[in-house]
Amino acid sequence: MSHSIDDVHIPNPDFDPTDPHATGQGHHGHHIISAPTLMIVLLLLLFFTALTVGLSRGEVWVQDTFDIILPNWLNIIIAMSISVIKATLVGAYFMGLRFDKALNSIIMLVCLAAVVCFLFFTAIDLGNRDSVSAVRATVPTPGGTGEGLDKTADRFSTALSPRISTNRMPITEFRRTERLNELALKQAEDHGRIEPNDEDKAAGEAEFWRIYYQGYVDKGKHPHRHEHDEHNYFTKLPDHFAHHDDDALEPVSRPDVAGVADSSPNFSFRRTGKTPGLFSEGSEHASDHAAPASDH
Amino acid sequence: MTTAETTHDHHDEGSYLTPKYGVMGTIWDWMTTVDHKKIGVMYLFAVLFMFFLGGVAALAVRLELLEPVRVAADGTITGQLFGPANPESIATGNNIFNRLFTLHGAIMVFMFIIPSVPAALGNFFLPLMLGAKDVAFPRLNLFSWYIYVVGSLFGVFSIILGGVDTGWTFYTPYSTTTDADHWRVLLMVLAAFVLGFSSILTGLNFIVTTHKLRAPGMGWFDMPLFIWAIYATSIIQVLATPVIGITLLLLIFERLFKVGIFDPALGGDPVLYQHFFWFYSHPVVYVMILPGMGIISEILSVHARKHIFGYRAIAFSSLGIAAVSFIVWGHHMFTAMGELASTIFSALTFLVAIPTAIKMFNWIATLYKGSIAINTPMLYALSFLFLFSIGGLTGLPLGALATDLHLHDSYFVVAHFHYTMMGGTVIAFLGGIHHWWPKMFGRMYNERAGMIGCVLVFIGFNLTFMTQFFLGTQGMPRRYASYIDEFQTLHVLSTYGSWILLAGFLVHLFNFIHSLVAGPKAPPNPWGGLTLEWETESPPIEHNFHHEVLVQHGPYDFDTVVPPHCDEREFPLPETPASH
Amino acid sequence: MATIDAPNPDIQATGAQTHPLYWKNRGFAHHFRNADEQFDACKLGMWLFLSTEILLFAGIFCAYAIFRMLYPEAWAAGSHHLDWRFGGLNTVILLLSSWTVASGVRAAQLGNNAALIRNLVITLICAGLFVFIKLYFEYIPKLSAGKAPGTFFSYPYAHDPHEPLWWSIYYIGTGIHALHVLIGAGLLIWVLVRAIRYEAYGPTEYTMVENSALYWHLVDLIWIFLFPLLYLIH
Amino acid sequence: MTMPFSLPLTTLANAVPPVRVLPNNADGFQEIFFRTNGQTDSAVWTDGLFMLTFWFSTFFFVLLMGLLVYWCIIYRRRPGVPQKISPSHNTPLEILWTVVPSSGMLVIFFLGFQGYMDKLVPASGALQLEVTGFKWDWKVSYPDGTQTGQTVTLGGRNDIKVHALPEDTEVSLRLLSNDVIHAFWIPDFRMKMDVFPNRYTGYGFRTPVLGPEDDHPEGRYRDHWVFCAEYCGDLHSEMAAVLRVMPRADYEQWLKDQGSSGDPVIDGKRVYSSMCATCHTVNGAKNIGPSWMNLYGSTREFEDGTSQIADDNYIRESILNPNAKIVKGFQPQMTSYQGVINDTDIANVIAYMKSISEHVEQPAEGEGEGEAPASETDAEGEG
Repeated sequence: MSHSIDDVHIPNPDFDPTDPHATGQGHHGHHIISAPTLMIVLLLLLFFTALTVGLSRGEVWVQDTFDIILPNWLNIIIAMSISVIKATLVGAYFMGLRFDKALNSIIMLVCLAAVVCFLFFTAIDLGNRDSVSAVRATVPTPGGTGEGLDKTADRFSTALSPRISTNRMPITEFRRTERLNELALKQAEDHGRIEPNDEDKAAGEAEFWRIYYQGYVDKGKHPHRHEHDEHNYFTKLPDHFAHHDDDALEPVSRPDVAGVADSSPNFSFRRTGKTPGLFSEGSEHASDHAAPASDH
Repeated sequence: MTTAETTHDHHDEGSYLTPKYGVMGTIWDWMTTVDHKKIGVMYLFAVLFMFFLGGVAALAVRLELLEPVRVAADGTITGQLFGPANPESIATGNNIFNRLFTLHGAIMVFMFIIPSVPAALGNFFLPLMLGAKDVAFPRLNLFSWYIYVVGSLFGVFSIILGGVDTGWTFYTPYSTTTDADHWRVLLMVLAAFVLGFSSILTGLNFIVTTHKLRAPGMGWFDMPLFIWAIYATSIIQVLATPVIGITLLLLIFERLFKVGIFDPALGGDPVLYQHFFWFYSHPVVYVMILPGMGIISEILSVHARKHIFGYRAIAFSSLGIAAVSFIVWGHHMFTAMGELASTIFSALTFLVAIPTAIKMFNWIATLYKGSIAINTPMLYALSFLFLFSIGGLTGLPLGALATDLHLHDSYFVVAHFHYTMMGGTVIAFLGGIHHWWPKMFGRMYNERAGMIGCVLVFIGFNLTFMTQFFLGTQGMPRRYASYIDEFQTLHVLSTYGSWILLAGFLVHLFNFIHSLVAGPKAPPNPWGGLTLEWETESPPIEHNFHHEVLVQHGPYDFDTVVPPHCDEREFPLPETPASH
Repeated sequence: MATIDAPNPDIQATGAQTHPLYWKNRGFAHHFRNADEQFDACKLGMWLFLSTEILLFAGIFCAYAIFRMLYPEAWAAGSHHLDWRFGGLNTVILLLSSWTVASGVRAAQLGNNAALIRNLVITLICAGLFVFIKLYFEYIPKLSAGKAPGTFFSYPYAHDPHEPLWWSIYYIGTGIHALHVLIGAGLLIWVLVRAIRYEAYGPTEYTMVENSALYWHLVDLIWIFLFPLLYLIH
Repeated sequence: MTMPFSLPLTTLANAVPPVRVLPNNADGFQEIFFRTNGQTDSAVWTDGLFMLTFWFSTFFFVLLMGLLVYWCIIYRRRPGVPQKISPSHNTPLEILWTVVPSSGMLVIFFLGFQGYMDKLVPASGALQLEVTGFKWDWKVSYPDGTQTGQTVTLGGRNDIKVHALPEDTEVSLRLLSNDVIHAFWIPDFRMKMDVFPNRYTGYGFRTPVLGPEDDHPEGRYRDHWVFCAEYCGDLHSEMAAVLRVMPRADYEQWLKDQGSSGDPVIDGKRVYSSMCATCHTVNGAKNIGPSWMNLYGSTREFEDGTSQIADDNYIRESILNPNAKIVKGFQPQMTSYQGVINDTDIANVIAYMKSISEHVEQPAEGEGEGEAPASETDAEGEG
């Protein structure tokens, strides 16, 4: 080896071939987590799982029993705090971060910081749009324009989704219309008619709402209305439903859509928020955006 | 004592370029190699090929813009070049133009500039500069090269199938509805998705290598600044690239299944796509520029034979840029976001300017009292300082809200990011290639030809893109196939500039080929560098170093150390004794 | 100067064996100085990889949070269609499997190959159960009822016009998570095969077990957040 | 969509009274950059901020490049001249060159923020225009429901649609897109905003006061270009329009002229130029969509092999549900015009199509409708 300054050929006195980076740890033994620790952590995790489920069900129970609507954020904060505790337990013990080099924990923290930035700044934009100018502050059509769904060309296409033409309706509205037509047709068939008349349509719609509120009926409860419900759907129910008539609440079978039982046995009435848009004629708003829509 | 004495006991080890097993065997050896140097060289040729493809598209775009075409009967230049299906239709000409600029953008961003410096030069020099024998995971390294090739093939196939007209940003809902009857948009998105994995694995590899494989004696602040830059880059690659992964995955779902997350037809939000996209793509512009900055730090200090000014400031500003890059992505969307978010992002955007300015000042101060050799790498470094400061300073009106609302999506933006991406990264990349060419291939290039090429590139670049600043402020929107008459003069100048640029690149190409074929043999340390890669042979031996490396001086101690393999008479120490 | 004349033990000792892959004969790769350094490097690499996985899921969590903020009614309506009992059962299954994997790492560290195999088998059974419940009790009935993402949505009794978006997030989130369960199971199967065939793991050589286990725990971590977000929060 | 809290941005923007940052004169560098003055108050503000930033940048650029060139010359490597010892860092200096530019940037940010709020929030009681972007044109609706059909040849382009505005008036734009994202850019007003499907955006400005230089032979007006700045597909670069600022009386008259003429053919032709001319020609040439010349009454052959005679119902369907039947050789590119066009206008369009088809017997006089569309500028009698 040639060097211009020969007297630098001094082996570094601190250099230890078995510990080249002078970490001072040498052949450190790997930490073995004891079996009881693992067991305790598992039990803790199961306990927290039960707790978070229990609190969530408890909230439903409080509401059912006392008609107290707990604020939405309570649910979120409790569930997420418990999740964070559980995640910390898994990370610290099962994944061994507690006994590991600090660097690995730092990596996780930096990664979580990036996640927080991502969530936080995106939420700032989408949650706070158009707050200074009334001109911009409305949404033309709840549920979407339906515009891109007009795909009826029967040609080779990469889209694997069903080719439907919703006629600029939101998809939920489109599907509901489909179902209402189906039910009206069925009523007409039952009455020996080919084309459904108004009576069939009304009966079909009544049938529709009966199925719609099946979940409430299955729980053996009256549908609750409270101040959060802007749209009074219950006036759309057949009369005996709307009047809390216990006799009329005969048990009905679960909705049998497409021949398969509904997969949601815990269907309960919705407790929070309002439900706009179900009959708000979204497609007409879309064409009529010239009028200042400011009812939100 | 002399450089001739470099061969000794371990001469059985040949250079990494020495073919060993016959022609087929050598090819097989290269295809299955886990040697970071060979992988680096393979990356180098792959990205240069992609640069060629993207460059051809750019020239075609500039050619089309030579004249403002406005009526169907005119036909368009690209239409005449590529033979439009319906010559009478104005839309066909525009469509070809749209495919060309998308091609240019997608190839240059995903397949050229992101892997250019980190994957090619980084792969070659990161372990060498650290004094390591290889990167931490050599097989993973080869695997990421293959992922890169597969991703690029997807992209090339999508071009062969007819190209994509989404723009490289794939903004929804345009990208989810255009070319609805064809797979090529999916292929291009998939290409970007796959290339992301290559990027992630490379970054991961470099971080672990930097942490674990530094030569004994090399502390964090003994690392060359190129390593710091690559390290910061790798952090961004690891943290940001997964987000583009999920974004492009959602885009694929959107096209295939119409899931609606980014689709207003189903109540989704197209601006959410932009947030997802720019959360990756803004940090990634620092993936593009940071390694270039690293190269500049190396070139300036070696060719000015000068301790870099403010080593720690430059090192920390690399990390600072990496950190800040994650909270400023919104400045790509001032015309799309809400007011509060725009204001916050605008304020944060100016934070990025601070570490960049620090680097700039430090580089200039490095020249003070240096011994400045004017050669090709140094010319490129000086060009970088000139062009990149224009690129950086024109970022200011784009970061300020009131001016951005005018300049957004105009030619001003086009010029701005070409000044940073091309005037920054590509210029630094070219400088780096010249700087390390003797080390990589063991042969010198022709200095005169290199300098002529550099001057041509500098002039051509400025003519091409300086004009576009004025086009932008006067109201020329980007991605326009045709324009109103008033803009023609500037467009013509810009197109002429692109031809000069082409001439400059051709000079370099021939210079490189000549060097490979008939260049004089390079000494191990032609520039008198002090970083570890100059201590081994040119080209390096297969295991990088003959001996276990022990670091005993910093990478820029030109005041106290005569460079390895160099003659003391040619590289004299300063007259005044060093006072440490 | 920067080099010392300490001869490179690799080249001297092994002579012809200069190919980088000869680590198999030595216990660690040629560019590491000892097995510990290699173990640390592999683990560091794995943690970096896990952080990329977290950021991948961050995209889904972000979309969830944004749409939850924009359309709370749709999210409330959507979560009522999920059964907390299936979700809770799957949570318990994943937690159990996490525990068995952690015990498996412990077994490998102690050199107890039989215990390692036992733990891995239980883990794999849990993985199978998880995917089975997901598919058979959740996906199939819901899809048949028309509760599907985007344009596939054909359930006529939606409470809110944005419900298809909820289903999009639900299927993409749980689907990509299920994909990770399968990948993790694949890794564990590989570990299991090597453990059965070669008894490949012991106190000094268990990097593969450790890293596969880390991956599996990550899958568990993601589910710990997905479960309450999808099933419990209304 | 609004968070429970929202920072009082407008208050913040007005916390420091806005100051004019540079005098408003388009000479020197400002002329090189912009050619003309900004045409609204907020545009003048923008120009001022731009020039302030420009001089700020120029100062540092010249300083740095000057040092670079100077040092490269005096410290160039010369044989026999040994290098010099020099400092490797200087903390006070480094702090200085960090803090000074940073404070400059703080000022630039705040001025930019003030100008932004000024542009974004329209004055109350402003003239509100509804702008709908679609592939590839703008539809502008005036408060009384009037839509524009006048076109001119300008800047070397035919068929540029003209939208009139009264001078010296507060205007507020509400923007909505029918298909993909567009952006409504008025370079002279230094303002643009993205236009989204299913989401309103918008901004406001005060139109300029006309001067003596605005007297043209055909009237008194000043034209301002509108460009689409967000890439939107094949004819993205053709998606231009002109805002024509004119005296209020002329504006009222112009608005009146845009109403129905009583003749369905003329009205149909106006609808054609305002909504259809981007993709359909009337001279037989093929564009994005089929030409209308001789279309009515002809037999249309479709991609799926079927065919049909183009009658009223077919045309109505093609407008409202364009992708139901795709004519052979064309792409399903057109978006539905349901909600964009009303029934009267559809009838007018059909009348116009009849008038340019040889499959329909033309009235005896024949209004010479077959001529090229380029001469269409005369239709509205300028201004």
